[in-house]
Amino acid sequence: MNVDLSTSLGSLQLSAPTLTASGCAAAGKELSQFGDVSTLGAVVTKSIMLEPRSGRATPRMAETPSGMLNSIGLQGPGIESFLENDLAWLRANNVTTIVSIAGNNVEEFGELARILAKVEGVDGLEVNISCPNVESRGQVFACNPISAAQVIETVRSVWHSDAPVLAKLSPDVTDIVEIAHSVAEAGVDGVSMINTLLGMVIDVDKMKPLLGGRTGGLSGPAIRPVAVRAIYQVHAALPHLPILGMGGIRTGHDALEFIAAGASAVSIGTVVFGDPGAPWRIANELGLELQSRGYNSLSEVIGLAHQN
Amino acid sequence: MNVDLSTSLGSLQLSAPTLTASGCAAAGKELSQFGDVSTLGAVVTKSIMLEPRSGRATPRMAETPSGMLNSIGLQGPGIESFLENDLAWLRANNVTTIVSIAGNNVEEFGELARILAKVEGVDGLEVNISCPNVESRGQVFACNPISAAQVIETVRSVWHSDAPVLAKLSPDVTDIVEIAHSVAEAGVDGVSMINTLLGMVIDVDKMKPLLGGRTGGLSGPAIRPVAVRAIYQVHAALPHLPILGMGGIRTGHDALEFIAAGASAVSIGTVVFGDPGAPWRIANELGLELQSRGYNSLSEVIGLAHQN
Amino acid sequence: MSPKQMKCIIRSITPVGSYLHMVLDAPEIDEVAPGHFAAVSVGGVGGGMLLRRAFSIHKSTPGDSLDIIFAPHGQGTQWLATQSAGDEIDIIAPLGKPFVLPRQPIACVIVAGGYGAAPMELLARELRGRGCRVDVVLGAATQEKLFGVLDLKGVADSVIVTTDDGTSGVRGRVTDVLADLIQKNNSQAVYACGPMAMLQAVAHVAQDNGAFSQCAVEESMACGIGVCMTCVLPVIGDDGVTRMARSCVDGPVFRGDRVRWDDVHTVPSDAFGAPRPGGH
Amino acid sequence: MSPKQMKCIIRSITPVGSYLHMVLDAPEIDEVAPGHFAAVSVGGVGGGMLLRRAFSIHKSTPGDSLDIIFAPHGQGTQWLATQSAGDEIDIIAPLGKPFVLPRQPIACVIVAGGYGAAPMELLARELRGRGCRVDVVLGAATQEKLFGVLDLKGVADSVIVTTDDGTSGVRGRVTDVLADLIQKNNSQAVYACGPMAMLQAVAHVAQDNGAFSQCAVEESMACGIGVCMTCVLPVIGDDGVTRMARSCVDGPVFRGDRVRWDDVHTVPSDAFGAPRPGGH
Ligand SMILES: Cc1cc2nc3c(=O)[nH]c(=O)nc-3n(C[C@H](O)[C@H](O)[C@H](O)COP(=O)(O)OP(=O)(O)OC[C@H]3O[C@@H](n4cnc5c(N)ncnc54)[C@H](O)[C@@H]3O)c2cc1C
Ligand SMILES: Cc1cc2nc3c(=O)[nH]c(=O)nc-3n(C[C@H](O)[C@H](O)[C@H](O)COP(=O)(O)OP(=O)(O)OC[C@H]3O[C@@H](n4cnc5c(N)ncnc54)[C@H](O)[C@@H]3O)c2cc1C
Ligand SMILES: Cc1cc2nc3c(=O)[nH]c(=O)nc-3n(C[C@H](O)[C@H](O)[C@H](O)COP(=O)(O)O)c2cc1C
Ligand SMILES: Cc1cc2nc3c(=O)[nH]c(=O)nc-3n(C[C@H](O)[C@H](O)[C@H](O)COP(=O)(O)O)c2cc1C
Ligand code: FES
Ligand code: FES
Repeated sequence: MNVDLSTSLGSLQLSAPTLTASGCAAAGKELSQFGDVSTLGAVVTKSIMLEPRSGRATPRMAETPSGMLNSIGLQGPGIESFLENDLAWLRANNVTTIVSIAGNNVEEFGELARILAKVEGVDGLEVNISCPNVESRGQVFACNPISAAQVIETVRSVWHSDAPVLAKLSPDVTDIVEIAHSVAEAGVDGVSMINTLLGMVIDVDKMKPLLGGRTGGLSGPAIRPVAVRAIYQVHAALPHLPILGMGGIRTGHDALEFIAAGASAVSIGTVVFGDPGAPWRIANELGLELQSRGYNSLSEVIGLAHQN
Repeated sequence: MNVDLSTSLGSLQLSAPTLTASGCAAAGKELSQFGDVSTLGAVVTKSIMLEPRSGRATPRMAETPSGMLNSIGLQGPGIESFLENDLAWLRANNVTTIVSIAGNNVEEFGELARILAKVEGVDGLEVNISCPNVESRGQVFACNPISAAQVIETVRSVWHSDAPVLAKLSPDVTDIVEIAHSVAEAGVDGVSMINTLLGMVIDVDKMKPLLGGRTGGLSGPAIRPVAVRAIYQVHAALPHLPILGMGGIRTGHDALEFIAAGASAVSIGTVVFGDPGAPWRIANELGLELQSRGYNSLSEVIGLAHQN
Repeated sequence: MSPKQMKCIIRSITPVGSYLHMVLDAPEIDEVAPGHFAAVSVGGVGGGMLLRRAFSIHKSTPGDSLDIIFAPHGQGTQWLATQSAGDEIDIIAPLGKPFVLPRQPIACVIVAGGYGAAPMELLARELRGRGCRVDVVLGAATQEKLFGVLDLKGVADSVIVTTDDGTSGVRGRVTDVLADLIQKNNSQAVYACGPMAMLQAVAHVAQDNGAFSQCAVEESMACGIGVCMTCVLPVIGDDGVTRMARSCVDGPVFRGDRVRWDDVHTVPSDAFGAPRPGGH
Repeated sequence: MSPKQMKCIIRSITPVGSYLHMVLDAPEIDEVAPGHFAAVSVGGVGGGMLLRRAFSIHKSTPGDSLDIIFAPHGQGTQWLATQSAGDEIDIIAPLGKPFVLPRQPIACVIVAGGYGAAPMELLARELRGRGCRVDVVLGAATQEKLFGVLDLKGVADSVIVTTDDGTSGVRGRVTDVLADLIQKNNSQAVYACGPMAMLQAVAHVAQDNGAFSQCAVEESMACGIGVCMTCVLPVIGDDGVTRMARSCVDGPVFRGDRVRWDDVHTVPSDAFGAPRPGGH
């Protein structure tokens, strides 16, 4: 294939256009049984918090038509163990790494960024603001332009690194462009979108919500049209803001839709569960899709659907 | 079957629990080739506007994973022709009829309600506030608690009938409970939810949005978990507000999820396109689902998932 | 007759050039007219495809069977191509408004592109049964994409084949030979089915040569039964007013001189209910 | 060995009582140990089901084949039941941590409920190969839901059958006969696979009778490969700390005395990282 698939997210050059989506590839190690993760655009790690975290009660998942719900509740080992084990493994294996962070309040985000700013091997930061703010009656940071901006300003103020800071946006808002504007002004280098949609399945035998956490996040191809729309809207409003696109990408054809809508690179999430080789397969398919349409590079297609 | 499937939406008694969803059964006539529409809970007609309306350019639809996008743009004959032809046919065939109305501004909703208040055969009004307000830069009424309430207050002020007024809510909001509160205070007898989610598909050959209207509404089983969640949230906050539930219902099992989450009755939309007999089949399946779990009536199950 | 939803067992599925010919057991089917279509469910249990696929009815025997011809193309038709004899599929048929047949035994031309020939043998038989002269033009991009040549030769008075690449018959388009044919036989009606661009060209040639035309259009359909309004195109009514007509129930067959071909995929500004300057 | 994603042709699919026995051509498969599982894609092209279904590997011959036993249950397994010999399915195998085998030739009991017996013939052979005595208890709700009785009789030193309704063997539960068996043979290890409630009871009986137990649990899994964290349950580690362990990679086989059976489906308040009063 003679199509140039390299791309970038702000200052971060990516040799390949497909990344893993946060929470859908842990920290890369398990996935390395199915492919060389150092050849991916990057591994975006599961959102890490300051403290170890047990997550929510099970069941934590429900399959839904062309999608699934999850309510993991950010189970993770905490930042210390993450640095010692996960990040160390990623570095040792030369994996381009974007670390996803999540906090219960603005300060925790700042603290995580401060810690990560000091260590090697962090090629980018994805700030998962699609989690509840315990200090604001559990309202999700990403659902409010002010708290979203506060998180980003705080992270930015301690982030003395060239590695880009991305804000991960939630689609569960009346106006996603407003949120994108707000985090752009607060200084992000790009946005990741979309996170899951809030959903629920009822267990009609037990007559209660099926998931231990009651509600869960809807992901997978079911939500793809929502993701494409959100990316298209944000790219139209902020054409210079790099976008890492995600939401139900299953094939190179899907990935091309995201790129054409304005994403500079894509993350593969839920589809990995059914097809662990998907991040590599999709990059390859994307190359073929571009080639068959006569394009020489991925970069010339970014946002192209806005011109017609 | 000895399960009582009758139900109600405010003052309107329904002999069957399944209705058609607005825009998915025109005004009932075409569907009557596949079943007796007078045996359905009701036919909810395609949203009608004051004037005839051509709708949007084609393509108007795209199939998506377990769903579809549509951008019909409310094509319709206008209220006058609707009364003469569609409503007349529905009356002549003894069909319980909920008329869905849409306006470009608050006054048009009021005008439509005024006209419909005077005619016979309108058993309920569904106010489709999920359409753009031309006087507010195209913002959708249902995305703003104030304009949503204005529409409802205006309709209510001219609606001198016992037939219930339902507000049709959009899921594309940060907080659907806030909107439900707002329309409840403005005097609705119930809410219909959910309308479609805003989505987009890109035609990567033509490198532009596939739909003539660029964006479209996402419907079908793909969005079912979002609908169940929205209904659960609104029923939790406003347990006495009747809910007409819809969003991807394909089977009696799905319908039971909606009822358990808090819906008093359900509308069948997109699934009708693939299976025109679905509204009848689903009512039947719902009866069997209830029976097999030992329930005697649908009414005892409404909102039951909130008790556990 | 009104359409029925039926579960049908596949009797056979056989390749014919680039196409597949599927014969279905359809004990519930009534009389079918040429131009009627069938809507087929695809994807099976738990499948992610909600919408039916539309196919012209190729043949049908009341109370017995129904045939379609299809091209494996996107996801749904590819799935259909994996089905085998003995498998069950769900169809709705017959749907749509068929070709309007002449009352008089006039000379007719049938023009079809690719699988657009699927309904044409049935049509040719009907026309011949009414004493009409029937000349046929079948076109395709290449030989394998031709359909029905032999069958139509068995029914029609003449059959001309055109292919874009010259692999069969005359190199060129169906419209390259149509005007001559109409002139030569003094044909009064042209029946056409195929891609929209072909139909547009055929309708013009017919009109320019004083013939009446009936065109079976192909628009994306979500429901196929008239309830969703996705399948519309601008068609001029008897009253001279352009309306966005549903191709599934008002068509798929329209008078060629009534479809506003240049405006397909748009809403002409003079259409009934079109947006007015300054909003509706 | 590490898991591989493979396309496998179905060699045969045969009903066995309430179950289906599927044999797959698996030329790429390496050595499999008892307790390993396979994750199978369901629904086919354009299907609406994204997640694989997990099944214990019943048998396997390296470089040749792999067998699973499954119950048509929900949407995915029902689809799987419609597949036929010659069809291709996509699997990932072998997955998970298998049963830990004893170094000494001790007396062991194998306990299985329903399709939980699927991996047990392989296990019994391994244990016998190490010189262990192997007694088996197979239980099910009713006769048709028993699996593997004859095969295990061919390998084990004894087989006791229990059914809830008494249609085969002893009426009752597997645990009704387990304590006696352990006592009688001085069994030192109990290997179990079946519903969670059965595993819990078996683990307790084993512990009460001084035996070590290895239980293969069954939790809802989204990925099966350790990346999603959906399949967790509270398990006590060597350090005495309870963690929400992934049953797909840390299990599915766990020591019976380490699983906090009463707390399955919850996050115990003393678990590592559990919410603290006043938030995290
Ligand atoms: C009245 C009518 C008669 C037809 N007769 C035939 C025939 O005899 N033989 C044949 O091979 N094809 C015929 N077609 C076209 C056939 O319906 C499409 O090729 C088919 O729907 C494409 O489905 P897919 O699964 O391959 O594509 P997908 O891309 O998976 O389709 C996605 C959606 O778009 C719709 N769609 C896509 N392309 C078309 C199209 N060209 N026309 C209408 N809908 C489309 C599909 O129905 C589906 O809902 C006919 C279409 C119409 C409207
Ligand atoms: C390690 C392991 C080994 C297993 N071995 C066997 C076996 O040998 N034979 C057998 O018949 N079954 C076995 N099961 C159970 C089998 O995986 C489920 O019955 C099956 O996933 C249900 O799928 P479905 O399509 O019928 O149900 P659906 O309701 O369509 O499933 C929806 C989703 O929930 C998951 N799910 C539903 N029920 C279960 C369950 N009981 N366990 C795990 N996931 C579930 C499915 O995997 C799927 O992702 C095993 C499960 C695990 C975890
Ligand atoms: C099981 C699971 C866990 C996830 N965990 C996280 C997470 O920790 N942080 C985050 O930002 N997004 C998380 N996500 C969201 C994904 O990164 C992604 O944004 C979303 O699932 C949409 O993409 P997809 O449809 O390709 O999965 C998770 C998604 C799933 C399915
Ligand atoms: C083709 C189409 C047209 C629709 N038209 C309308 C409409 O005119 N008014 C309205 O309130 N909702 C309309 N809807 C939304 C449906 O009534 C319903 O709320 C939504 O599709 C979710 O239900 P479903 O998934 O069962 O289709 C339309 C939906 C579709 C698919
Ligand atoms: S396809 Fe639905 S109206 Fe024609
Ligand atoms: S199933 Fe995904 S981690 Fe176990």
